[in-house]
This record gives sequence, structure tokens and C-alpha cells, in this order.
Amino acid sequence: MKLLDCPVIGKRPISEFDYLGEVRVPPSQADELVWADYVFNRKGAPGVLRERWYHRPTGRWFVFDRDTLTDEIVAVVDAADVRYEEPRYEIPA
Amino acid sequence: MKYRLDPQPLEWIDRSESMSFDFEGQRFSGFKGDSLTSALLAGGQKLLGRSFKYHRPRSALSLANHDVNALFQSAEATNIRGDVTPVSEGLKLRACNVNGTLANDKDTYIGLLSRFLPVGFYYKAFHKPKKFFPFWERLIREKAGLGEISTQWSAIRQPKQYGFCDLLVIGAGASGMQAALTAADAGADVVLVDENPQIGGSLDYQLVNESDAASARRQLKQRIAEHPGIRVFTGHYACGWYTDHYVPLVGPEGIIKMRAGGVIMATGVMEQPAVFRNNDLPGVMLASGAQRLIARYAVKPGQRAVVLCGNDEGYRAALDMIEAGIEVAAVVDLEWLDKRGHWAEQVKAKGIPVLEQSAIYEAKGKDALKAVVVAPFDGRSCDSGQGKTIRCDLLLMSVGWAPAAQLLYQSGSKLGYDKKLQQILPRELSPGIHACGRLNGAFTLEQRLADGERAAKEAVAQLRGKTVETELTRFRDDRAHSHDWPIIGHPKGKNFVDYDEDLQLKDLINAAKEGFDNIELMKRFSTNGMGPSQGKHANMNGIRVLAEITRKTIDETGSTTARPMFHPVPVSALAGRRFRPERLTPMQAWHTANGAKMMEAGRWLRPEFYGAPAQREQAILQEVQAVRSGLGIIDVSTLGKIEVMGPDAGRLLDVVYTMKMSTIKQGMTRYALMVDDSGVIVDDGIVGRVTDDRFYVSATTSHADAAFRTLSLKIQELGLNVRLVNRTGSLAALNLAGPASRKLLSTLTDVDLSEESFPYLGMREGTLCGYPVRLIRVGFVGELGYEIHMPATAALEIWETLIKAGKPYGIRPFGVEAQRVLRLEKGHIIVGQDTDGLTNPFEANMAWAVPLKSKPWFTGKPSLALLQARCQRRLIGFRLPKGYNGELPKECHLIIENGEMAGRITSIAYSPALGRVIGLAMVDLPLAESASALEVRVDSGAMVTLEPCPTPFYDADGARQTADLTEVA
Amino acid sequence: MTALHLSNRDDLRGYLLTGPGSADALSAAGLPLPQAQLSAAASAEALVARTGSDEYMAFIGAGAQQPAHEWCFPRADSVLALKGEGWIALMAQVCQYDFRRMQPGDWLMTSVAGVNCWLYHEINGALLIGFDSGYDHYMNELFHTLVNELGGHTLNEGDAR
Amino acid sequence: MPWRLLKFGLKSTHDEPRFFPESKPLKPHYDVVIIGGGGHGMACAYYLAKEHGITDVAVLEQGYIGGGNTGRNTTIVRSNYLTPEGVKFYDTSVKLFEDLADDFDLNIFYSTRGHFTLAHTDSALRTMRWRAEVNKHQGIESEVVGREEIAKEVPYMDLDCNGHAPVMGALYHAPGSVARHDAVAWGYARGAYNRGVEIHQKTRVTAIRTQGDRVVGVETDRGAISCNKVISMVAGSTPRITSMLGLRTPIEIFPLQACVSEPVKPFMDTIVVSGSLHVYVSQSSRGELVMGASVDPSVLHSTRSSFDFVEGLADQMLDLFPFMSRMKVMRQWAGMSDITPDFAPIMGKTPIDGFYLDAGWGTWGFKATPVSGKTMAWTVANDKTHELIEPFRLSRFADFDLVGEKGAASVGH
Repeated sequence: MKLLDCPVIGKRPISEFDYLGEVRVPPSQADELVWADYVFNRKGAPGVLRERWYHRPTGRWFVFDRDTLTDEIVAVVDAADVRYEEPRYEIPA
Repeated sequence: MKYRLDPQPLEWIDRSESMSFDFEGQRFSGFKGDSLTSALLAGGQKLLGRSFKYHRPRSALSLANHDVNALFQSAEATNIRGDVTPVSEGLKLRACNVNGTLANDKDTYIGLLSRFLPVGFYYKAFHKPKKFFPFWERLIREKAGLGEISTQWSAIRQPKQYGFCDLLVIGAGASGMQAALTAADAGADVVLVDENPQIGGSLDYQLVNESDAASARRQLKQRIAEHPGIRVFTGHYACGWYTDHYVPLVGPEGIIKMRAGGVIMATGVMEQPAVFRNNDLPGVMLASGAQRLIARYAVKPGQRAVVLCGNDEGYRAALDMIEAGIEVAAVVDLEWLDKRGHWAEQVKAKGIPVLEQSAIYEAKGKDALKAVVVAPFDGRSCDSGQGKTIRCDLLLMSVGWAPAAQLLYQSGSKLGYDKKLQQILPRELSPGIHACGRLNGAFTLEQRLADGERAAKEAVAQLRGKTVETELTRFRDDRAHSHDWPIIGHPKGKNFVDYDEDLQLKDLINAAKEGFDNIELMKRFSTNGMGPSQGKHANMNGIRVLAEITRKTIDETGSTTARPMFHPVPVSALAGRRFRPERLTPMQAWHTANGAKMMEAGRWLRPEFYGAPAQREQAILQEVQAVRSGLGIIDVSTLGKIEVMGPDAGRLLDVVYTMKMSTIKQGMTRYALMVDDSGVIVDDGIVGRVTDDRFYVSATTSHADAAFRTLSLKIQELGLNVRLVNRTGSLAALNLAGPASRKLLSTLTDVDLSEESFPYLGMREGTLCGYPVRLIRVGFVGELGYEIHMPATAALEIWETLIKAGKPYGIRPFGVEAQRVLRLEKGHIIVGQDTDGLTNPFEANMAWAVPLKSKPWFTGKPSLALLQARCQRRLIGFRLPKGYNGELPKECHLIIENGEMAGRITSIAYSPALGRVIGLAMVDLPLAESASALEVRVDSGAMVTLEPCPTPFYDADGARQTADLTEVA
Repeated sequence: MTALHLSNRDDLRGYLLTGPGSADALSAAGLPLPQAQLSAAASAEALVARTGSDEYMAFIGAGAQQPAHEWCFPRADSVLALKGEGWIALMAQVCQYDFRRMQPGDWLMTSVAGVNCWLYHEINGALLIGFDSGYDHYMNELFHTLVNELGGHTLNEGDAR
Repeated sequence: MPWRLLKFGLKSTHDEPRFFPESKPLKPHYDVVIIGGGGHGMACAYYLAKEHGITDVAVLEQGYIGGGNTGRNTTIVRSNYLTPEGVKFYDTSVKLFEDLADDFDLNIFYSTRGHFTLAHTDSALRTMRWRAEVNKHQGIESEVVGREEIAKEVPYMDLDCNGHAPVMGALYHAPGSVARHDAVAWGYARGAYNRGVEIHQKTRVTAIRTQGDRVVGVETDRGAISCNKVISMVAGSTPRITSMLGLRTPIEIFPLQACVSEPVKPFMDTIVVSGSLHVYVSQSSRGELVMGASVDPSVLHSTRSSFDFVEGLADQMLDLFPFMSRMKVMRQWAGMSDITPDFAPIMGKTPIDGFYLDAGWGTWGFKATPVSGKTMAWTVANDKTHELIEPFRLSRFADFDLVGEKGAASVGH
């Protein structure tokens, strides 16, 4: 079983985590196509992907850059670096 | 036991304890420590099994857990590997895969038909005409498989455990033992694992008669036994290498899941057979197999032997045979004698004839080896015209080795063919992976010890974070120990490449001819290496054959992927102890004591209804009526319960839920609907405001953890100043519902329950039975009612107090089923039942919960804005006529319009309050808006007419939720 | 080392404190205050773990003072105490953590037999295992089975101390 | 004995023709390039040649024929889907499968076994009824059955699941079948090759050339090819191909694992699936139990195995089949599943002219092999989306018009 080496809690087996997938930030402005792209499309290609993991026993969130080809964690990302303001726009229907 | 030798220096058997067992109806005995195979061979039973396809006679080959043609079964187990399974008293065994008895197998005729069954024959026959295929398939299935199972067997589960170490050394032969010692001396926490019951590896059978090996053996074993830094697991095999050095060790007591900092592979090599006609006859063995048989079990493999040599090791084996009193009729060397070392000289000195540049052209015998035909060999083929027959009952094959590199491959390490050693060797090792010993091309004892030491030093340095130059090649031998073509053609075939699958040389050649000339395609078409030994003695020769046919190098030819398991692993060991976490509310004991039928809701157990299963419908009806007419009480402790606090708490809830939560007045609650980014409904619940900066959220049972996770994710994403506390487990909850609820509760709490000070949807804190509680005026079941959230520790006492005090009002506990009916009467949806994986709030008829205009943002808002105009279906209410007594529609029966599917029923139940069947249906637009009648198809195929009607079905203006009906009446 | 045994620690009352002022509330109640996140500090009557930047879990015995804080919530954990020879072997069956590394005073939050747990290695050698009391039945049954299989015995509360 | 076997025996030489061509150089131009030599790619090539007369086709395969998910799946064929469009599509596939051996003159061991999808909760049972009703409406044999009927067909199953999550009922689908997966790819490949299609193994596409919004060729590790049409039929490698064109899709890759037991004498004739327990099992004609579970929880472009998979599978399997504890797991493996948000494929035309996509096959691609090949060939030949795959168009996501298969259990296979 793979281990995730996390700040504060150390190395933990991935069975203790929920995988939330690619870190996504809503577009700051959007039309219908841009919004649909945000909702559905993903960076599917192999390579470094920024992802969120939730450690259930501690209730902590982690963000890692992981190479989805080799399964190696490339970097630990500070949550502050992936923050955003909730947008406030209307999409014309 | 006519084949039992005098005591051998390192034998595993304990002659003081004998055990007897039955094999094919005959009595045999062996000693403690014997394997089934060794005991049978000692007792003169040479025929041990039948081959998979042709039912040819087979016997022992390797004695190393590769002998899949000697599989036995008992009443308790099947596919028992005789070569490694210890004897035990009273066993009753028979051979697997025989039709009749082992001696008299009625399926041996299949072997005679082999010319009609070329490689891949089943792809080319039986399918025409189509209607006959099931007939042929039945016949084929009858012949398929090896052992028989019994479906009556009970489950065995062996507990597993986790293990940890700095360095895992796999294989306790010379190099592995040395590596373990070197690493442990350097301070590493070492685990040394070996599949055999004793450490020592080939030192103990191949070099058992070598005097210089003896002192090394003694020292290594003694130091390992005494070393505090080494834990030894014998009788365990590493079944696979998994990410981050996670290596399960499978042993007789179960699996130890070892997590290592690094792994030293000292897994050694697997001896490979030579391919020649009848190379499968009982009596034809791997040289190392014969050596194991003698050294470990003191069993004589035969009386008169011929040894086929492609390396020095064959000469060592010949000497060992002589030592064991076996006559060696000849040594047949594939090459010139002068290539060989001192063992060959010793053989020569003993006057044993050595036939150079020769090979076995064919073996002879019906059920066992009687003679071999030796013919001159030019490195590729035999000159069969000059064949010479030598009488023998034992032929040892010592023509080469394949690395036991399965785990090395799994670790992502790269290997390549070394022409000098004629062996596949490690080239590039993955981080934390090390290799040494014969696996790495170190063959002499000195090389193996030095290589073990080297690997250990490198491993320890790497563990400590140092960058090290690996010197993989430093202690490798400079001469071949394998022949590059130990393969002899024969016009009559029966020269097997894969014993498991009965594949002959021509099968591989023909597969390649047909275009399956890629190693993986060849495997899949011919099934080479797909049997229970997973190609342990078939893959290397298969690669050599394909390389030869395609005129490619071994590296260009490549090899098939080595997947776990290294040896097959019992399901009992994999399954392990059965963990089924079950979560109970504090009222569980009361529920069961009062006849609740419990149901599983995720990990929780909840009362479905109270009463005997036979009275199910009646019990549910009575529970519903109790709530409507008097008083009901339901345990809702499984709801998610979350405290949301801090300056940004309102902002958080506004983002997560569709409706505006930041405007809820203190002491009030609001329905809360959660959708995902795409606008699909995922959960509902309520949000209540406790203080200005503090809210209390409830979520559905099944979504409780996910709701908490979503809230905490949004805090992270938006960087909000909010604290969350998940109180799902520390608080219990119940819903006291019915016209008498206020009256009852007022006697037990200090909260002012009057309508003016505690209105519908209000939330109050106070005490109940002296405990701090939170009361919420909820309307899910459609009566005056209070959800009571209380400390889990006090919940049972409060529950029992309410039950007792509620007696005069006819209080009745109700379960999930009654609640479903009650909420249906009110037209409330259940997320996941009335909605599916694509349902949005507009379809669920909840446009009122989607404030697109008044709220600037919430999760999924843009999607809902787009979906509003594109709704394709809608949830509507329907009813059946009063007194309807026809066939009842069920949930998920289809609405049919003009012969086309137009929707489905999502909920349906008999409403005692209305005296008729009511339900909800998801119906396509515009039908949902226009139809005055809907047709639903029921189980019998008949159509039943539903009458669309508005919801709620019951108490549409909600009067009962606010009025204290006992007083009104 | 003594023989393996298991007991229930029903004497501990649990609290979760969160938000600014949590630490002060603990100090004011005379409770120990752990410094690092996911570490614990203990006194004779109390155990306090720091589970977040301003979040703490406190477990206090009868003699200790209950902390007073706006955002202080009683917890309802069940707590098992495992002690004696073989406890590491027992935990190796239910938890993917190398307990040889766990020292007296260490705090750990992990999954045990499929249940989220907190663990604390008491100075006197017992391992406390705390979890949602909804799992009380499951965990007790499992741990009693394990202790019995490993030749230990289970004790009533009170006998443990 | 069938005549064919007699024929083999009576001949002294093995003069069977090649299934596939020997390796030869690429031509500079083809009308159509199919990326991916699995079942789908070979089927598409086959139908292009057979039904549309398009034979100037090159199939480019980075590894060997059928070496991707075609050779890694657990070979179940069924049509008991939840949505009308899904049912219609997979039913067409089942019908094609039934005649495939005849069509190829190759035995693909298509074996109708009956398929039970177990329900352990009342909500699962509701979904089963939904599926059964949708299926029956479209003429598919599919019905909800109770415990007694299950016990009759699979008497050795512990319906009480050792006390947890007992079986409440099942969806029974009589046409549920298994087939020899490799043979399907080989049969299509041989048929395509015999009709003039070129098959190039060990040929990896490294780039796709475009001019404006049009495809004009592909680059490979064996040289460049110009062509008018490119069809990507690469399942787990789809994002690698689409990213060459900057084409965004919802596809993410999750490993899907499976394993086989040691062979034992056949005792299990039906296919059993349990979504709640995340297991499915059937017994092959070799006597091995073929077993699988749901996809791994996180994205990974790898076919590595994990131990948790076999552990979890073994644990759950024993609740249904206690006796299996005395069998042994012989081998495990993995494939890369291309998963979409609505558990339905993505097929047909794309915003790039001449680039066609056949992807999003998740855990259900094998059973769609014939119909995918056929409808994609039609779509390419006519440059117009075949009506059967219209619901699976890539643009459905931008239109918020998803396919509703998500309602069915995630462990469907």
C-alpha cells in the first residue's frame, strides 16, 4: 500500500485518505463553455497533477503535486497557495 | 522405505517421529519434516500425478514449490503441492486431475490425440455450427481445471499482521545471509525471509558436500541466530513487491505485511529444464531437485543416473549422486569438458564416462524413465543418427538457470541478458532495491558472500540518505552457468517446454508461425507460462525459442510481465480476520429489547420497524397512525450533526448550500439543499442559527461524513475563518412527533414550548431530564414535532423517560419504514431515492430552494442557471383511486406513454391518513405538467392508471405542524 | 513486563475545544498544554492533545477541573486501555503503524480495524485507544477476542488502575 | 471429433496462415489511421474494410495486439444497462458477439452463462428493478429475482453473507456471457489484415499533425504518416492522445485490477456480481476463477498491482463463497480505465475535423467491442455520427446533457 508523507502527521497509508482529485479553481469569469469545461473536464494526461487528499483520522487536508505516471509525490503544496475567492457572476442561460 | 538413505548431515527430517498417510488408497509413511513428495518417493511411489492436458505420467521435478504436476487433494483441500507440503498423520490423499485412478487414468487417450490438438486448436474448432458449441463447451469444461473443490467447505480466515523493518532481505542463501549480517552489523533493523523451513539456501543442498562451504554455513547461521538486529522468517515467501516496499510474507500462520525501508533481493535462481523428447517422464529431474531430495529428505532419487550438463553444477550433482550411492552411468555434456572446473575433474577421476558435445535426444520409458538416447550435439541440434542408448532410471538436467526476478521486475527494476553468463541479470535497480547472489550473477561461494556484503553496504548507505555508487557487476562471475540452447528438436515431439500446460516445442514454433511472434502474444496464444507455476521453468526456454525463431536477441525478445503472486496465495490468508465495523446508537439495546427489526444503513444499524417480520406491513401502519393520531418517537441519532462557528460561518454555509443561510434569524432553522458543481442534488438537511457566529447543521445519515468533508474543504479553499466540530457521534437525536408531543415535552423541559416563543422551524437550547439539549421544531413527518439533540451519554435515559411519560398518549416508537410513509404523505423527497445521479432541484420540483436571482453565488449555481431552462423531467405526486385493490405498482416501475418510457415511480406507499395509495414519480416533460392520467406498467405487464395530484398529499397548508391538536380538539 | 490485559477507561470525560482562547481555557482550568500539533501532554488527572492550530482534545478524570470556553464540546469517546506484554503484536493485527516507534507520551490519530481512533501511550505503559462510542460494541468485542487469542486477559474497569 | 481437428491430425506440417502480418515499414500515407490495436481498434478496422470498403488503413499499436484493456478485462458481456440508449447500444453488441465466431471463423468461446447482480440493500434492489424494467421494455431478458431463485441457481452462495449485508435479491440477466477476450481482438485483426488493413505493432504515436482545425497526419516513433482521418481507440491512453491536440475531455484514468485463482474443476456456471461487496466472479474454461473489484480510488497511469485489492477482494468474496478460502490466488494484474463522469463512453466526432474519438470505456469496454467498431467505422466512413452513439457525443458535457448510467452500480462489468 502506498504511503503519503504528510506534514505534521508523517507517513500514512493511503487507505486512511479520501482522494478528492485535481485541485480546481472556478474560473473568475465564465460563459457557458468555460463553465462546463470547469465542471466536467480534467487534466487527464499523465504528469504532475495537483491533488487534494483528506486524512480521515485527523480531518486534515493535504495538497500534493503527484506524478500520476510514477505515483511519486513531487511536492507538498501549502493550502494557502491554492485558495480562491468565491466568484460572483451570472452566466446568461 | 527402500529409497530412504542413511542420515544426511543437514537433513530436515526427524527420524524419531514417523507419520503415516494414504495416497490413492495405499498406505505410506514418512518422517516428520518430510514433504508429501519425499515420503512418497521414499516409499517407492514414483508416479505422482498426471499432466494437465494429455494426462501423461509425471513425478517430482524441482522439490522447490514448482512441481505442479504432483498436485494432490484431500477432503479438506485441493491443488496441494506435494513437493513442499509437509506430511501429517492420517492424511488421505489422491492425485488431482485424473479420470479414475492415478495408475489407471482413463484420460490418457488424450495424449494419443495430441497431433489433432495443435497449439490454439480450440480457437479453430467447435464453433461451427453455432448451436453445437454448448455441447463441445461442456466437454471442454469437464476436462478443464486441476483439483476439485467442495462447495461445502467452511471458511478459513487467517489473521494478518503488519510488520516493519529497515531492510528486508528476501532469500536466506549464502548472499542473503551475508547481506543480512552486514546490514545488521551496521545497525539496520533487518528481516530475513526464506520460503524454506530452514535458512541456508543452496549452500545446504548444492554445496552440502563441499568442505569450504561447511565453515561458511556454520558461521553464517550461528551469527544470524545470535544477532539481535535480525529477525528471521523461515517458511515464509514474499508473494509480491508492492509500492513503497510493501512486501507481504506468506507463512503457515498467515500473512505478515512487511513494510521495509529497502529490500535486498537475494532470491537466487531457478533451475531450468532441458527440452527433449519425453523430458517429462518420471525419473527426469532437475539436478537441484535431486540434490534437494537427498540433502533435505535423505531420499534416493534413483539407482542409476545419467547427468546432462550445461554447466559446472551438473558435475557437482553427479558427485552428490555418487556420494548417495547412486550409480552414475554417464555425464552428458552439451559442450567440451575442458570448459569445466574442478568438479568435472573429480568426476573424471572417478572414472565416470563423460560424453562431450552431446545431448539427450530422447528419454525412453512408458510410465517411468528406462533409458536415454544420447547423441552428438552441435550447440543447436542433435545428430540423431549417432544416438546411443544408456539404461538409467534417473536423468538429472543441469543446463542452466533463470533468475527468480519476479519481485525485482515488480519493483520496476530493469534487467537485461548477459551473454557472458547466458542469464538475465539486473541492470538498473529502482530506489531502495538491491540485488545480490546468483540472481545478480555471483556464482562461486566467494562471489556470493562478497556480493551480499556489497549489496548490504549499499542498502544501508541508501537508507541513511547517502548517495552511493552501486557496484552491481563487481562480484559477478565471468563464465556461463547456463547453456543458451538446451533445446532439442524431435520429429515425434513430446519435448515439453511447459510442463504445466503440456506445451511442446512445436507448439511455440507454430504459434510464432501463425503471427504470435511477440513474447506476450505467444504466451496468450499458446498459454506458455500461464499454468500454476507461472512459467517458472517455461518462460526462459520460451524466450530462447522465440528469439531463435525471430532471429532476435533475448533483450529484443523481452519477457512477459512478472505479476504477483510469486507462489499462489490461499484466499484464507489474503482474506484475514473479518473486520466489519458496526456503529450503534445509544438506544440500540432498547431497540432490540423492544422487538425492532434492524436494518443496515451504511455502518449504522437502524430500526426498520418494531414487530415480528410476519407483521411487517401492519406494524408500519400502526407506527404511522401513532404519529398522526397521538405520539411517535424515532431514533435519528445517525443524522450528521455539525457545529459551524466563526466570523465566516454564514459565508461558508451560503457557499455550500443553495439557499441563503447567513440571513437565518437566531433560534431559527432553514431547509438546506446541497448540490454539486454540476447542479446535481447530493444531500439535504437543515441549518439552524445558534448565535450570530454559530450555526448547527444536520445532514442525512448516508451523507454525514461527506457533508462534513465538503464544509471543511470549502473552508480550506476559500481560507475562511470558521471552526467545524463534527458531533455526529457525541450527540444522539430523536424525533418526538405527533399531536401530543408538545404536551408531553412541556412536562420534562425548561424550554418555553408555546407557539409564540418557540414557533415552527425554531431551535431552542435548554435542559431535558436535567441534561443540556437542543430542540428543533421540524416538519419532516408532518406533525407537530421536536427533534431533540442530546448528549449521547444521556440519550438512553431521555429516550426511556419519554417512552414512559408518553404512555398515556399511546407513544409508539417508529422506524425508518414508517418515517418513509409519513414523509411521503408530506411530499418530502429522500435524496437518492426520489433523486438519482443526475437529478437537479428543478427536476425534483424544488425551484423554491434555488435562489438564482437573490443569491450571488453558491456551489453549482452557474450550472443550475443553465439547467433551469433545460429541464427534461419533473417529480410529481400521484395517487390511486380510493379502494383500489388491483396489482400494486412498485418503486421503479415505468411510466409508459404511447408505448415509450416516460418516467418511473420513485416512491409509493399506502397512506393510512388518506386511505389510498400515493407516490412520487419522475416523469418526462411535458407529460409531467399536462397529463391528467399516467399509465404505469406493473410486474404482471398490466397497465395501472395513476392520477397526478399536487403535493403535499397530507395537510397541505401545514396546519398540523404548528397547531397543538390535542388542545384544538 | 506484565501480562497483556485490556480494560475500559470509563472514568475519562472528553472535551473538544476549538477557536481562539482554547489554550487559555485549558490553562485556566489547570490542564496541561501540549505545544506541537498532534502531540499530547498529561498530568495525573488529565490528558490534553493538540489536534489543530487552536483545537484541543481534553480527557479529564474526576479530580480535574472542566475547562470553560465558549466553543468547548463534550465528547463521547469510548476508551480502551491496553497494557502488558504483546500489545505491539496485538496492534500489528489491527493498525498499519509501527508501534515499536511509539514512545510513552506519544499521541497518534489513525485508523484501527477500520475505525478512526486516537491513541495515547501513557507514561505508565498503557496504550489508550479512543473512538466514537457508537463503535463501542464492535471494538470491545474485537479487542477482547484479540487479547484472549494472544493469551492475555481482560479486566473490569477499576482493576486496571 | 470436429472435422477441423481431424484435419490438423492428418497433416504432417503446420501450415496455418498467419493471423497478423510480419513487421514492415510504414507507408507515407493512409486514408485512415487507427491509433490502438486493441479490440475496438481492430473491430473498427475490420468493419471499415468489410462494410465500407475502406482498406487503406493503418492500425498503430504501441505494444502488441490486444495488450491493453482488451487482454486485461474479465470478459463479461451483457446489456442490462440502466438507460435506454445504453441498453440499445450494448444489446446491439451482444447480438454481434453471438455471431462473431461464425463471422471470423474463429472460436471466441462466447459462452452464455447468466449474470446475477446481487442487491444487498433496498436501494440497490430498487435500482435493479429500474434496470429490469428498462431492459424488459426494450426486449432484453432481465428480471429481479428473489433469494429463492438465486439459491436455486447458485446453491453454494451464502445469501446471508455471514451476517452482514445479506443478499435481498438480484437482477438476473440470462444473456450475460463471457468470451475469450484475446480471441476477439485476434479475430478482428485477422479479418482486417486479410482485407488489406495494415497492422503495425510496437509503433507509438508521438504527435498528431493538424492544419487549422483539420487532422493531416500522425508522427510515430517509426516515422511520420500523412492521413485524412485519425481515430483514437486507446482507452487508458486516451488523455495522452487528446492532449496532443489540446483537446480537453472529462476522462480520468483509474487502475482497475483483477486476479485469477489456480485452476480447479469447473463448479460455477453463472457470473456473480455484487456492487455492495465490490466483487465479481466467473469461472473460465481453464477452470480459473476470474475475479475483480471496483476501480482504484485515485488517478494513476500505471498497471501496477496493489495488495489491498486482493486482500479486499478475498475478504468480501468469503462472505458470499466461504469455501473459496481454500482456493489460491495465482495471479493479479491491472488495466487503466478511462472513466467519465456519467459512466458512459465518449464516441464520435470531435471539434477537430478528421479526428474521431472512441473512449471513456471505464470498466465496460470489452462488451462494447463489436458495436463500437461497427458504429465508429460507419461514423468515419460517412463523417456523420451513427445514431446509436449520438447520446455518447463529446459535446454532451458542454450541453449539460449527460447519460444517466450513474444510477447503476459502479461495479457493473
